Amino acid sequence: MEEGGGVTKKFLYVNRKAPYGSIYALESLEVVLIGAAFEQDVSLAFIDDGVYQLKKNQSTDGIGMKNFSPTYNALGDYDINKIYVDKDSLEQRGLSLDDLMNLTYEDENDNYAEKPSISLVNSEELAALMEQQDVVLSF
Amino acid sequence: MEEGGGVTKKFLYVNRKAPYGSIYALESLEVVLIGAAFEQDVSLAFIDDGVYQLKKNQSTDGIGMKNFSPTYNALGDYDINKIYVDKDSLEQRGLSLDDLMNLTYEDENDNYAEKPSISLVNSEELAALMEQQDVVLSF
Amino acid sequence: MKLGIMVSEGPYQHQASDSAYNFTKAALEKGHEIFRVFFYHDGVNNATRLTVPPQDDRNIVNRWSELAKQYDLDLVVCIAAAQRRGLLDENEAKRNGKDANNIAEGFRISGLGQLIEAGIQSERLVVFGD
Amino acid sequence: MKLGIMVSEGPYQHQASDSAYNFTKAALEKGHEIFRVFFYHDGVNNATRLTVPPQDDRNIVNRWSELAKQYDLDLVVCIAAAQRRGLLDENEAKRNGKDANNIAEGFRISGLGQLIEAGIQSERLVVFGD
Amino acid sequence: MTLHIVNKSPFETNSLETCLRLARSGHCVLLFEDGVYGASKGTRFEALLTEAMQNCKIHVLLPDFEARGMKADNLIAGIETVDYLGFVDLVTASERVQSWL
Amino acid sequence: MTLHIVNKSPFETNSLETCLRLARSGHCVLLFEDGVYGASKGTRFEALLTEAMQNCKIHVLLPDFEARGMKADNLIAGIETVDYLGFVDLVTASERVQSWL
Repeated sequence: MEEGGGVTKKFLYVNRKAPYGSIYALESLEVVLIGAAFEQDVSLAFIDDGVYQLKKNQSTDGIGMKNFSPTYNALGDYDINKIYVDKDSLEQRGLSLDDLMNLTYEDENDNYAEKPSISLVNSEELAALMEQQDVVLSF
Repeated sequence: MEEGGGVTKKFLYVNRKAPYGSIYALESLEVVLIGAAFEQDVSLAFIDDGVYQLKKNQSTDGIGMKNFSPTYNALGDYDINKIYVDKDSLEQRGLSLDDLMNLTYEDENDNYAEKPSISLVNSEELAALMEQQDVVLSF
Repeated sequence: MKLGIMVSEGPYQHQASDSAYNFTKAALEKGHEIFRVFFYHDGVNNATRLTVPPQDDRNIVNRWSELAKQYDLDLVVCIAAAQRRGLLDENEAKRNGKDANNIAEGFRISGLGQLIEAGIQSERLVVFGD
Repeated sequence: MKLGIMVSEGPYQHQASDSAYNFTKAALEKGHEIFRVFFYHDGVNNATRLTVPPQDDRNIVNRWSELAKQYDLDLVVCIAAAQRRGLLDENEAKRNGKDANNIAEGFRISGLGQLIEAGIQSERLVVFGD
Repeated sequence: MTLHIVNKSPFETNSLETCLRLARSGHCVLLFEDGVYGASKGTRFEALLTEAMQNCKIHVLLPDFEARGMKADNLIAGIETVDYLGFVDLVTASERVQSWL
Repeated sequence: MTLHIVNKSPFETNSLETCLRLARSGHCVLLFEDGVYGASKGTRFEALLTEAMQNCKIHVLLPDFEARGMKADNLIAGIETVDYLGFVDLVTASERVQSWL
């Protein structure tokens, strides 16, 4: 395991772009996966068109691009389970939690019970979350 | 003089991006200048943030980029004098014709009188103009 | 029908190149003629032979090169845009004192006039960008 | 103060690289330390030595190389992003069977872990992109 | 007839709005890439699209719509789907193509 | 205190609006690159900025503002100008920097 010299910081990945139209969503996910080895305190926020990254049933056969959405399911295995979705953004797009992939993790402090990784947050909650961070990486 | 095999088509260059934040404005202008040698029927439209390309008093010393706005003044010498600015876009931005560079051309059919190249157009006029084109190049 | 294509963004970062490729391929399959594909702005980066995309992803550059070979396509890279961004063929490298070039098979570097010509000669011109 | 910089767009197409450069230079002039400049996404294209910008324009790549030399800056290009986009150094070219490389002086290619490390080691991280 | 092609999400940029302001009666609009989000039911842009359909024909590129996790039954009623071959047909059936980047 | 940096024109994308929705009282906002258009007087975003200034301090990067043909007297009252050195000071004075791309 790599590490960062014993320091633990709060990292927030802010995702505001839709998938496929540009590569930011995919390459953001690549940072998150690599970053998992550093054992930092990681949160992901999905805001604006970023919420579309978590839409279920993505199927890219027709456009010849790789469907990377299954990778979000692996985040729980990397101990990345704080995934915050902006409720306003979701509602503006006519979506609800049911339209998103069901991302979960196994809680090792609770007998490995399977728990949801996604939390819907309102503006105030999201703003408060952002204010707790040490490092904000925007994509 | 280069030419296009005797064919004359109506070319519309559509500019919707602000200058400096991205290169589209500058590289669009480069196409227009090269294209002038082909003696086509050329019009330029400035819509949305594209109207900012024509803002006067641009001064780029502080950002270390080349100020290419004086080049718009040369368009008249290339017989490019049909420059259409979307009135709605201008007004939304709190701007008027006075805020734009004073682009002119010499009318060879009127004793080389100096005439304004910019026309303010409303949505209906702009839509009608677009519908007359053979080729629309978007930047 | 004779069609012209302009591609304004580089590979992978934006979908523009993918869309242009899928459109071009579909047009060719339907029997249309592609007069030219013109790569402008960051679009010139589609023409580098130095990409090494992941094994499980599409190879955007090779795909263009292969389509060009199969259909004898004219893939033109704008010289001015290419110089700014570091895309060179052997001649351009020599002319500018550079020790390497990076253009891929099937692409050629030429002037902006080739875009205007595509507008004149094609019955429809379609722009793919960001 | 120790600062980290991330650059997400290539040279010329977007202002991100210009802004990052002007910011980095100002920070250095004020006596701050730049822990690392990390080039990600199309930002990797800032590291090509093959650009030939017009004489009357800035040379974005050289500017970074010179700043790196003057201040002993660590300019890191993400390997995964670079492979997709055709930015290689000599080792990478060899490893991937490519006949040329295009990296400019003062840049080095490394992994995404270098970005995380920049986040950990820097007191502030600033992202420049589109 | 003009074919307008829109590749931007209406939530992110103003391209679709300007396109619809300047499209004339009888024109066609194709939503593709991130532009397809404008075609989905229940968003705050549904009213804008529904109104536009009184004058224009709206199409969506199905491969892009499906890539983004949506199916034909997520479409606003009246929007037609095309694949890339259909995209080509729209282009050849029009007099000019205007791209709203 | 968070420094929010916004490089997009509010006319083109929704970045400034989302930024202002999520910025908290006492935060700083820096408008730069095409984001500087949000700082100019008389646009349809002036009211949004004026309201935001009740809680946040708004700055504009003057070199970017001047590049785009505007001067300090085109600024909405209350917006402060900085140069790149001032940008650096804003960064070091904040606890974190959030970029709204």
